[in-house]
Parts: sequence; structure tokens; C-alpha cells
Amino acid sequence: MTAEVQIRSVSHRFQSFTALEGIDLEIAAGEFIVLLGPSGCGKTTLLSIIGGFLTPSEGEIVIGGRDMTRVAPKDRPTTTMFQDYALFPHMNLRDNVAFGLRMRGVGRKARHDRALEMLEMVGLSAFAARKPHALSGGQRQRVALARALAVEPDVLLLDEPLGALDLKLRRQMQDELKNIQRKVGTTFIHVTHDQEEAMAIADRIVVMNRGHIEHFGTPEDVYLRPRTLFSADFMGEMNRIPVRRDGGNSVSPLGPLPLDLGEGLLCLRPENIGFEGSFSLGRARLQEAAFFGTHHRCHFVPLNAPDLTLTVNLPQGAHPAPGAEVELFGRDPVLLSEDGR
Amino acid sequence: MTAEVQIRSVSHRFQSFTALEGIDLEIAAGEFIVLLGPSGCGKTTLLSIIGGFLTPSEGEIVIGGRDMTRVAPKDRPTTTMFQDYALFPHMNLRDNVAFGLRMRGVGRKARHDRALEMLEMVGLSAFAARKPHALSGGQRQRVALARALAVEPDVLLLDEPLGALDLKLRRQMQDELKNIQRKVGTTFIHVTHDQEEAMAIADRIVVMNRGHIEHFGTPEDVYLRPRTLFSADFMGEMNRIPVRRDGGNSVSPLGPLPLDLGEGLLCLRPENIGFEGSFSLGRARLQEAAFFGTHHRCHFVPLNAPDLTLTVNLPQGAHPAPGAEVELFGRDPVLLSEDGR
Amino acid sequence: EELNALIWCDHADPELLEPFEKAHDVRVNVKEYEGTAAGLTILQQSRPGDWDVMVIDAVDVARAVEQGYLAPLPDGAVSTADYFPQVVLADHNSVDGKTYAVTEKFGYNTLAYNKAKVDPKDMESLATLWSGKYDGRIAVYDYYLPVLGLVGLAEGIDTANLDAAALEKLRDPLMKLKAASKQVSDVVASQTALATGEVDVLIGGGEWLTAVLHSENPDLDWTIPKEGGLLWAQSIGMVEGTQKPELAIEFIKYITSPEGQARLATSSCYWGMPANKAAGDALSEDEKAVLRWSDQADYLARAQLYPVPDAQTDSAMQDLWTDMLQN
Amino acid sequence: MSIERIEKRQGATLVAPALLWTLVFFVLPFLAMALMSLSHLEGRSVVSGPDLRNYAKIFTEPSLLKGIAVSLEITALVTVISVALAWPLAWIIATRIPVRWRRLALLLAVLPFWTSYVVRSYSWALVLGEKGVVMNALVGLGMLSEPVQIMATRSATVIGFVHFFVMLLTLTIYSNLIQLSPNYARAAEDLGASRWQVIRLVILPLTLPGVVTGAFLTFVLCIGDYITPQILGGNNELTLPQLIMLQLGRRGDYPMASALSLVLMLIVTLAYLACARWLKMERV
Amino acid sequence: MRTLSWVYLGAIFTFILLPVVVLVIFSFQDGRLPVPPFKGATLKWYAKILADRDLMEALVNSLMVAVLSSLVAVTLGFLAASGLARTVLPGSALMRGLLIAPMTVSYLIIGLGLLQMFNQVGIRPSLLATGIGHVVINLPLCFAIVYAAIGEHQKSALQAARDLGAREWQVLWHIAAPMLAPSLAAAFFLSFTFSWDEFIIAFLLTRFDVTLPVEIWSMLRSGLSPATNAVGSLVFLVSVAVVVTLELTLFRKGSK
Ligand SMILES: Nc1ncnc2c1ncn2[C@@H]1O[C@H](COP(=O)(O)OP(=O)(O)OP(=O)(O)O)[C@@H](O)[C@H]1O
Ligand SMILES: Nc1ncnc2c1ncn2[C@@H]1O[C@H](COP(=O)(O)OP(=O)(O)OP(=O)(O)O)[C@@H](O)[C@H]1O
Ligand SMILES: [Mg+2]
Ligand SMILES: [Mg+2]
Repeated sequence: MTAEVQIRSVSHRFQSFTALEGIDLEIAAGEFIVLLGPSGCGKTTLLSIIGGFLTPSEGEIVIGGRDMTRVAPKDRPTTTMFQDYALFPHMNLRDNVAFGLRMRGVGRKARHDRALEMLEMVGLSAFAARKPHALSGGQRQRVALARALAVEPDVLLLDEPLGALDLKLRRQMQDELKNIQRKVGTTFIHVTHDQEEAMAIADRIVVMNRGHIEHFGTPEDVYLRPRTLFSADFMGEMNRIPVRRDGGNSVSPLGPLPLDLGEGLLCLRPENIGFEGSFSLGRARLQEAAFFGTHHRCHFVPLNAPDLTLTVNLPQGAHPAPGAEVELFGRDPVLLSEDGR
Repeated sequence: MTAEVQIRSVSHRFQSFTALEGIDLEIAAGEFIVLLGPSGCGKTTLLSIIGGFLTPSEGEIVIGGRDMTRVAPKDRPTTTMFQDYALFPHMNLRDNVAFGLRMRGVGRKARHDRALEMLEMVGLSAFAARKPHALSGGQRQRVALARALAVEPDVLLLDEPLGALDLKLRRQMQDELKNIQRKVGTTFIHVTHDQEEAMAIADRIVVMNRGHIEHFGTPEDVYLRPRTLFSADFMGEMNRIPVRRDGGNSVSPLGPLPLDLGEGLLCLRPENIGFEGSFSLGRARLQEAAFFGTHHRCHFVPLNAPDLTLTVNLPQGAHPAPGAEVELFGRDPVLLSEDGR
Repeated sequence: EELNALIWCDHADPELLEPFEKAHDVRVNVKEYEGTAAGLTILQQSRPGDWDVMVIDAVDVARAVEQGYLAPLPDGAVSTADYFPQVVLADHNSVDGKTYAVTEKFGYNTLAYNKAKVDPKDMESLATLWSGKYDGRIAVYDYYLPVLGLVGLAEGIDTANLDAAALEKLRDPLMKLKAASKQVSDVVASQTALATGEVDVLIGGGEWLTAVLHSENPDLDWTIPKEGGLLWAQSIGMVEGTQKPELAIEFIKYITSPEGQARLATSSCYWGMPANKAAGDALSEDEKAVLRWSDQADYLARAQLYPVPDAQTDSAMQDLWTDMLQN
Repeated sequence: MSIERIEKRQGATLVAPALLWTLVFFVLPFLAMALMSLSHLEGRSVVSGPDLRNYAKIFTEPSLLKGIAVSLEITALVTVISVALAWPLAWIIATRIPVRWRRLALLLAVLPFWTSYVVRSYSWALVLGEKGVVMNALVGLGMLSEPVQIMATRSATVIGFVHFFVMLLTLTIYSNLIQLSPNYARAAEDLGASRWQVIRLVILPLTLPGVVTGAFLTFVLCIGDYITPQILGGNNELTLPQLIMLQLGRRGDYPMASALSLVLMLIVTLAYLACARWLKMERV
Repeated sequence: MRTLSWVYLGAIFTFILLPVVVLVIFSFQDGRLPVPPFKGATLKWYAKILADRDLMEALVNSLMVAVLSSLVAVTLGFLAASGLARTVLPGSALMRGLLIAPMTVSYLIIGLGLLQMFNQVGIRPSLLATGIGHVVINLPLCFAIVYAAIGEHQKSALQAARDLGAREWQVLWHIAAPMLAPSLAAAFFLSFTFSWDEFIIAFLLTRFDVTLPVEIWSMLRSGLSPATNAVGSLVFLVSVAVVVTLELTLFRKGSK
């Protein structure tokens, strides 16, 4: 019902194009892993390699301790849930969900019972006799999940399962997915390019870029302590302030900073700048502000560096007036080197 | 170049289905208005009525003081920017932008100059000879904007112009849209179902639901002082606590509240609950927490009301531990009546 | 200038038309038709002036005249002095003493066969076809008039006596014939079958079918059995309402002239005897041999004309024929 | 006037020419023919009806009834065989052939489309004759001691038809297959289905609409065709179109030809109703 | 499964290509009959048909009818599709059904009906009549192709053009036609093919100005001859050349 997955120096080439390069991952049994990255970075390729739809050019895939690199999809303890769900349109929900069991030779009665049970779990047992086209997007997604889980895989692979849903439904399905994963305990490997989604559901996030792994860690790790500029930017907005070392102090265009940092880019998220914090960023003038509900999104121009603009999310309560000059403070600084590593 | 728009008790029916009911709006010249509401609430219908693609079943549309209810789209001082941009794929950017002028009989030289000027404004003059398919989504959006503005409409109508863009690009284009509107001064009426987008760009927001207007006001108004339960919910997550009046005090399942409210639902946004605030909500136990980057999303169960769950967004810095019992405080309370009005 | 002619396929041969076109500087437009009924329907659907000349079965001239589709030929326009006397067919070509058409070509519907595979002696009697000896090697030419006529001859009924009552007697032998045969087919298919050896005997065939294949396969032959054969004769006439009577007459004159007759006799679509004996001078000896020029006296004596059914009998004949096809 | 009314008027103006054309040159002739079928031929002239003599004759005259039966049998046989042959071909091209060879394979599969239609039947006559290439080869290879007759039999007609419709169906089924998300097959395989099971349980049912649309087209074109049975089938048994042409060519019997045509159309209509559920004619 | 696939492919391709190959080979037959044995190669049949006046005229007639009738069919189909895609007219479904209906009717019936109607109103069989018949059979096809090509995206582009001040004909000419150009081309190409190859309607509705298929038919009826093979091969080779050219130029661009 669950298994760990090891990916050992996997590379993959399509003709001359290298889609994956030296991927190493150790995934524990029962973890909820999210592969996150921009379009074309190789997420689907990696998932296909784990699911057995592609054989990697190099490296191996070990699932539950057994080498699976060259095993056909149907003989792996994995199932894949496809982005377009790939529900069989000519079968009703029950038959869709029971399909995998039917292929395993489970008797009619038994597999129907099991299918209904799975549909029950995703809250769709009342629709068992419907065809997929009579369902909404969110409902289809749940059927696909039920179908994939009905065969009790050790590892469930999900390729952008929420990609086709609108924002609200998406957030709701995230919670459901997470709950179901907890309930069944199966290892989930989930692909997305939405970093909010990734943070909301992942135990650990794999940030990918151009075929390699930029960062592999918990959501906090990845968001607050990004390893690379790419992953810092990808996880959310980021102010970048170049800093140099000068004696014991750090020097930036804003003036000297009371921090002991090396040479590189000081990265501060907009919500980590404000009227209080662990270190001062000097005085700045508010150029423009817009109300965003949970916060005001403000653009400040530091008095010392009129060419820079700092994006700052101020809490709801604050009422900044454009043109006002205030002192800004920072929190949770991260220093990354210029070349992105 | 700009005009005010009056919508006077407009209703619209498709066969037996009422898509709009008694819509009244006074839009000032040069305003940036956003029509916001869930899918199917009638936003596109209203926009089509203003643009002249539909004639309302009842009521009238006055633009710049003249009754336009029955005037064809091409004879109105409006242009519409369509959700899919509707660029002409067989014409290059210059010809696309110049199309409206060509139809108005403007000479070749004059219209090309004007088109290049408009492309300049949206930063695409270098691509004037390209065809639309050679552009990215965001660039196409800008061309559509240039084309719509080239004919110098008094009112620009935009139907979910950012709907097809991914989140990051969307936020960026919002800023651009707002800037351009400021520059040209044209009245913009913009449709979206993304409330963040609405708040980011609108001077005033029209919250619509099932063919009628729920709220018409500034972003702050709509977010912080919603008039109806619907608009409260639609603008973001909301905790609802039923309250009764008991003598001078308000009584809720959490216990008595030190507030002078009437009978109804006390609405509190997740970010307006925390460890400090203007009034106490009593003690509660943290059930579950997830890191969302800018905040931790937490579910608290009040000790006095184990059936209720409060959703609370705690700032990044806080490190709550599940199971901990803390006292919660509220800010900015809004009381709405049960029936949603 | 143009001349519109409703014809059979032998008149479409450019070798035949070109000399006339050159001589008169006209263009001859031709439209082929199949069977008299179809030809008359075409005329019925046309307007006066659409057509100038028409080729038609000699025996059906009266039928066309009766419906007013043919115009009388001026006296002495065409001379039949040099004709084989048996094919002048004055009774058929004239009505009420006026001549409406003139015979131009004739031949026989009888037995065609491959002499390398068939004993020519067997071909001396139609009865052979029902004897079982050649079962599966017979083809039937798909035209009801001559074949019914031949079946009639085999049953001892003259074509002239082929009426509704007589027809019933033919049903049985006809069905037996069908059972014994490999195919019932049009000209091309019959020709092909005979030429490629798929069948060895064709009932309804004759010189018109084997002659074009002679150079290819000299074994293809034909004969008139002792019961007799059917004489086919086609006539050409002027269509009523033509705007160009002079040209039409000129064309008819050309076709019946020795030169025209020779070309028509050896036309690419099918060969046949020229009605005009004088054409013999324009034909080569080989051609004449293939046409059996010297046997004509005997053949003409033994052949009978096509049956001339009235509308009712014609319909019954066609029904019988369709039944046979579908069996 | 409201904007919608103006729109509708302009829309109607655009549709009008095509609609008018269809009414004048399709509906009207059809009515003319229906009217004609109610008269009959007496002797050699048409007696206008209305009467049902022709229809009465069609349903009592064995040769005509047999024509209907022959047409139905041939058409059914052709449709079934063509689908059975075309599906695997389309499937192989869509899934087994590398992408860059696909268009070439498809082009090759429909190459004979570009011969003239009349010539296509004729060339089968050359191939299938007793002296044709096939018999020559079979006898030469010793697989047959003696040529068997195919030409001028129903087999020849069926082969000629199947040849044409395999090409047509390959195209429609291929375009259907290529539009299917590859994930259907992957999902089925992932859930444990064997190759055959994937095809039988998933791909085949999913192509049903395309197959039915193609089969219906086959039906319509096949049952109404004159050339192929005429050239290949000989006159050993007559199909409905051959009977219709016979009425025209030999007898000039337009009323009967019209009546038979209406019967033909009735058959097609019934076929249409039978598979209307899966048909997407607008997407042909 | 792999070998099975290849075996099947080989067999079915043989079946499909056999008649064409035989046709072409025996067009060079140096003998009167285009059946085995092959008696040696000659080009005389090609020379013969190229010199055949009727055949060449028929070819020109066919081209003319095909081009003109396809143009009319595409134009009518395009206008109708634009009109129906634009708004929901009362009876839209019925109109669509009516426009599509000829597709489900055998050509023989269409030809026969037209023949009878033309007879009654006194229009003579001619190339014009044939062309009218070909428009009838191709109109549904053109309509369906163009109608299917007008998606939401096209519709909103047309709306945009109107919004920007274009009159109806300007919308059609400047926007709709160029945007739908690929489908219009496809519709034209298909119509052309069907008209070019159509026999029965042309057979019933022409007199002496016949089209190529009718001319070939009468060639067939006057006997088996390698000349017929030569005509067939010539038409085939030219069509294939055209198709391959199109494939390499027009459709390559569209298919990527
Ligand atoms: N069959 C293939 N042949 C050649 N290149 C391919 C193939 N499949 C994928 N690629 C390339 O490999 C890279 C990675 O593709 P992949 O589908 O894994 O990206 P992805 O991260 O899933 O992107 P998306 O978020 O858009 O789905 C892409 O640049 C893609 O163009
Ligand atoms: N032509 C029509 N005929 C019938 N009902 C229609 C028509 N157009 C729209 N409606 C209905 O009117 C309602 C409002 O539609 P409208 O397109 O204005 O919604 P919307 O707010 O723009 O939604 P979305 O965000 O999905 O675009 C919907 O319920 C829709 O189903
Ligand atoms: Mg992907
Ligand atoms: Mg809308």
C-alpha cells in the first residue's frame, strides 16, 4: 500500500535534447512529494520515468527496494493519474473505477463493491451509474483519483491533476487530496507548476529547472531558505539588493547594513519588509500603494538609491500615504550568489 | 477620449432565463471599474449590453450623455477587448492595430503612424511586422489593448483580458493595464472573476451575483466592509460566528463578546484573527497548520465551541505547535444578517 | 457550324467523322445512346433543332416516325442502287410511301466463338448451347432483342412471330441458357471474356464483336447456325425540326457513300458490313475477309430481321430479360 | 430595431443563397421526382397519376425485389469488411508508425484515390480477370490448378467496393484515433490491461463515432453506386442503381426509375435513423 | 504484435496499390489487350490519347466544371457558415440539416432529380447543368468544413472587427475569408476532387460536351484497350503530382 522510491542519477534525452540530467531523489514511503517547476522543465518526463512510460537514458528507479527501471507500467506498484484524467468516456463511473480490478481478474461482484467503496471515499457513490461527461471538472478529478487508488498502488503519480480546475475549486481539491493521501498512506508524487499548491499540500517539494533539481526540501525550507535564485524567485516575489562585504559590515546601495553577510544578492520577500524587523534598510519614500485585501502592496523608493524599487506588502491595518517617507526594516534575510548558485 | 456611463435599470432575459435584473450603475468619466463575480453571474452579458452586442430587455445605456441603448457596436464610442484577444491572425501587428482606423477611412500613412505610436505605448513597436502567433500571451494582450485604444474610444470594455495568462504574468499585466489607463484617461470597464485582480486595479468594484449587484464600492469598502454575506465570501475567506444580543453584550458560542452588535453573523477574515486584536475570542486549540509562504494557515477549535473551526492566517514569524491552546483576538468585525442581506 | 448527331458508338470514330468535317468545315457533335427507347426519350426531352441526324435500328424507324421524330428525306437524296438488296429494307425505312431513313450498316447476331477451344462443328446448331457440353463457357450478350430472337429461333419461332404468347415459351430455355452460361455482359465485357479465353462461346455475338479482335486473336470466329441468325441493320435519318436539313442530308450522303461506308464498316468501336456494296472497292482484301464479304449471299438468305415488338410485348420482353438477369 | 434583430437579418441574408440553392436544386428536383414516381409508363408514353402502380410493381416483381436484396447484401458485406480491414490499418498508422513516416504512410494508403473513379473499377477488372494478374500469379505459383471466376460475380463487386472504402474509412478512423488523448491507452495499460485489452475495451469503443460515421458514408455511397457493379459485377445480378439505369437506358421509364430512386432513398434514411445516435455528419 | 502489424501492413498495402500498379504497367502494353502477358513497352497509347480531340476537350470541360462549381460551392458554403455561425437564427438546426442533407443522398438520385426538373422547365443537359449538380453535392461538404472551422476564436475576431467599425462585407472580406483560408482551401480542394471525379451526374446531365469520367466511360464501352490504362495513369500521375506538391508546400505549413 505504500513504498519508498529511489531515483538514482537518472538522465533522459529525447534525441539530442536533454530533458533530465543527473536526477537523484530519495522519497520515503507515505510521503507527499510535489515536483514543482516551470513549463518544460522535465516534470512530466520524470513522472513518466517513475511510472514506466519512459525508460531513462541513464540511471535507475527503485521502488520498494526493487529495481523497476525496465518494468512495464502495468507491472509496477505505481498508478498514474493523468492531467486530462483519461476517464473512459464510454464507461460509467463504477466501471471506470473497477477497470483496474477487472484487468487483475477480480470477480464482478467484488470489483463493483470495491469500486463503490472508492467512489464513496471521494463522495461520488450516488453518481456511480453516470458517464464521465455528466460530471463537473472537480468531480471527474475525484473519479480519476478513485480509479487510480482502487488498485491499491504503493505509489500514486499525479500529473497536474488540478491544472484544469478554476482557482477556488483548485484550492478545495488540494485539501481533499491531502486528506485522502493521509487516509490511504500511499506515497504521492504530484506534479504542478503552481507554487501555492505545492506549499499547501507537499511534505517535501522538488523544485526543478531545465532538467535538474534546484532544491529539495520542506515548504518552509524552500520558501524561506531558498538555495538558488531560481528557486527563490519561483516560490514568490523577491526583492534583490546587491551587497558587498566591507570590513565586518555589509554594504549595499541603501547604505551599510548591520548584517554579517558575504558577497551577493540580499533577498527579501515583500512581506519581510516593514516598519519593524531585525535590521534597518534605511528611509524610503512610498511611491504607490494598492489594497490587496489581506495586505497593501506598496512600492518604496529608498532615499539612498533612487534607482531601486522595493516591493513591500504592508499589513491591512497600515494606512500608508503615497509620498510619505518612512524607515523600513527587514526580516529573514537570505544571501544568494549572483550566478544563481 | 473619455466619457461617463450610466446604466439605468437594465434587465436582460435570454428566453425565460433572467441573466440581469434591475442593474443601475453610475460610472464617472475616467474611472477604472471592475465587474467581479462568479461564473455565470452576468458580467459578460452586462459588458455586451454596454458594448452594443446585446440590446437589453429593459432599461437604457447612456454614454457621454447620449442614449446608446439601440446603437450598433461600431457606432458607439466604446471598444471591446475580448478575452481571447481576437487578434486577426493573418495580419501583422501594425495592420491589426490600424484596422479600426482603416475602417474609419483613415489614409494608409496616417493610420500606420498612429498604429506604430500605439505599439510604442505598449512597448511592442519593434514587433510591428510580426504576426500575432509569433507573440507570447502577454504580448498579444498588449496588442489587443493597442488595437482597442487606437480608435480612441471614450470607454474601453475588457472581458477577462487576463484570464488566459498564468499567475505571474497576470500580476504583471495588471500593473501595466492600470498604468496605461492612467495615461490615456479612458473609462475602463473590466470583467474578471479574480478578486485579487479586481482589488489590484479597480477604482471601484461592482460585485455581481446572479444577475444583480451585491456591492458597488472601492476595494477597501468591498473587502473590509462587505454589505452582504455573498460579497464578504467572494472577496476572500471569512469566519462566521453567529451572535445574539443579550442585554448590552453580544453572545456567541465562543462566549460573550465585548462588542455592541446586533443579531446576525459576526464575520472575521482569517488575517483579522490572531494573538492580538481589539477584542478577545476566548481560548482555542490549534488543530492543524500549513505553511503558505507569506503566512501559516491554521485551523483553531475554540474551547467553548468544539463544533466550530476558525481559520486563522498567522504571520510567517509565528511558530504555532499543533495542540497548543492560546487566546485568540479579533479585529475589524463586520456584522451581517443571516439571510445574506 | 455544328451538326448534332444522336448515334451509336461506331459513328464516334474520328477516322469516320474527320473527312466530313474537313470537307464541309463543320464540327460533328455526337451523343451515344443505348437502345431505341432511350434514344426516343432523349428526343422527347429535347427541343426542335437540338438534333440533326440520328442513327437508329432499321426496324424501329417506323416507331420514331410514328412519334414524329424523323423528317422525310427528299426524294432521290440517297441512292440505294448499289445496296445489298436484302438490306434496303424499304418497308422499314419508309412510312406511307415516304422515306425517312436509309440503311447504312448491317451484320448478324449469332454465335461467336473461339475456334481453338470449340469444335466448329458444334457451332452449326444453336442446340449445342443447351446440350451441356459448353456449360460455364458461354457468355450471353446483354441485349434482349437479338438474344430472345435467337432463343426463339432455337425453339423454332420466327422473329416475326415473337408475340406475348410465344414469349412464355422462351422463358424456360432462356433460364436454362443463363444457368449454362458464365456471364451476361455488355460489349466490352463479352469481348474481353472471349478474347482472354474466359468464355469460348458468345450467343448474340458476330462480326461486330470479333472483327476488332481479329488482329489480336485470329482464332475468334463466328458463324450462322442452321437455325439461322439475326440480321441487325442500322439506319440513319434526319431528325424532325432540324435547322440544317442540307447539312444533315450531306452527312447522310457521306455516310452512305462508298468511302463513308468503308470507314463505318471498320470503325474502331465495332465493325459491320456496309449496306452499300460499292464500299467493297474501298476496303482491303483482309478487311473484306474478316467481314466475310463473300459469304454474304448465303448469310443474308438465312438470317432473320430483329423482332419488332409492340409496346406491350416490348415491356414483357424486358421484364423477361430482367428476370433472367436476376436469376 | 434591436441589435439582435439586425444580427439575425444579416445572418439570414448570408444563409439565403445557399439555402435557396439547396431548395431549388435539391428539394425541388426531389419533389419533381416524387411526383414523377406517382405516374406510370403506359405503352411508350407517361400517364400522369397519381397512382401507386410503380410501387406496387416494385414490391411484387421478383426481379426488382431481388435488386433491393442484392444491393442490401452487397452494401452490408462491403461495409463490414471495409471497417474490419480499415480499422487495423488506421490503428497501425496512428500508433505503430514513427511520426515522421505517418503522413507518407497515410498518403500511400489513399494513393489510389487519385485515379479516376471509373478507371479504378476498370483496373480491378484487369486485375481480377481470369487472365488477370492475380489468377496468373496464383496459377503460376501453383496455388490454384485452374483460374477461378471472380470477375462478373458478386465477389468482384465487393472487392472493388472494399478497395475504395478501405481508403475512405482509413482516413476517417485515423483522424479519430489521432485525436484521442494518448493517455487513454496509457491509463488502461497502467491499470493492467494487455495490448489487446487496451484496444478492445478502450480504443475501439472510443472510435465508435468515427467508425459509425464512416460506415454510414460507406453505406450511402455504396448502395447508390452504379459504376462498380456495372463494370465488375457484370450483369449477372443487378443492384438497385443498375435497375434504375436500366429503366432509363433501355425503357425510358422515368416514373419507374423515380420510384426505385425513392426506395433507395428510403433505405438510406432508415440507415441514417438507425445510426443517428453516433453520427456527426457536420464533422465529416 | 509487431510482426503481425508489419505483415498486415504489407498485405493491405498490396491490396490497395495493386490495381494502380497494374493499371500503370499495362498502359505501356505493346498489344491490343491490357492483360498479361506483358508484350513489351510502348508509348503509343499515350500518344494516341494525347492526340484524341474528344478526350482533350473532355479534360478541359472537366477542369472548367470542377473549378467553377467548386468556387460556387465554396462561396455559398462560406456565406452560409458565416451566417449560421454568427447568430442563432430561428430554425438554425433545420437550416443546417437542410444544407447537410444532400450529403446523405446518392448522387444517382440527385442527378436523376435534376434531370427530370431540368426537363420540365426546358433546361437542356449541358456542362452548366452538370456544374449545378456538382454544386449541390459539394455545398454540404464546403458548408460543413467551414462551419466546423468557425470556432469561438473566429467568432470573437469577427465581433472585434465589427466593433472596430467594419461593415458586414468588410468583415467577410478582410477578416473571415483570410482567417478561414485553410479551410476554404481544403473545401475547395475536396470539392474540386469530387467534381473532377464525378460520373453519374455528369453522365445524366451532359450531351456532347462531356466531362472526363463520362468520356472514359464511353472509351470503356468501346472495348478493352491500353489507351484506357493510359488515360487512367495520366490522370493518376498528374493528380499525385499535384497532391504531393500541395503536401510539400501548403499543408506542410499548416500541419506543424
Ligand atoms: N517526445 C519528446 N520528444 C522530444 N522532446 C520532448 C518530448 N517530450 C518532451 N520533450 C521535451 O522535454 C522537455 C521536458 O518536457 P516535460 O513534458 O517533461 O515538461 P514539463 O515539465 O512536464 O512541462 P509542462 O509543465 O509544460 O507539462 C520539454 O522541453 C519538451 O519539449
Ligand atoms: N445566448 C444565451 N442564451 C441563453 N442563456 C445565456 C446566453 N448567454 C448567456 N446566458 C446565460 O446567462 C448567464 C450569464 O452569462 P454571462 O456570460 O454573462 O456570465 P459571466 O458572468 O460572463 O460568466 P463567466 O465568468 O463564466 O464568463 C449564464 O447563466 C449563461 O448561462
Ligand atoms: Mg507536463
Ligand atoms: Mg463572461
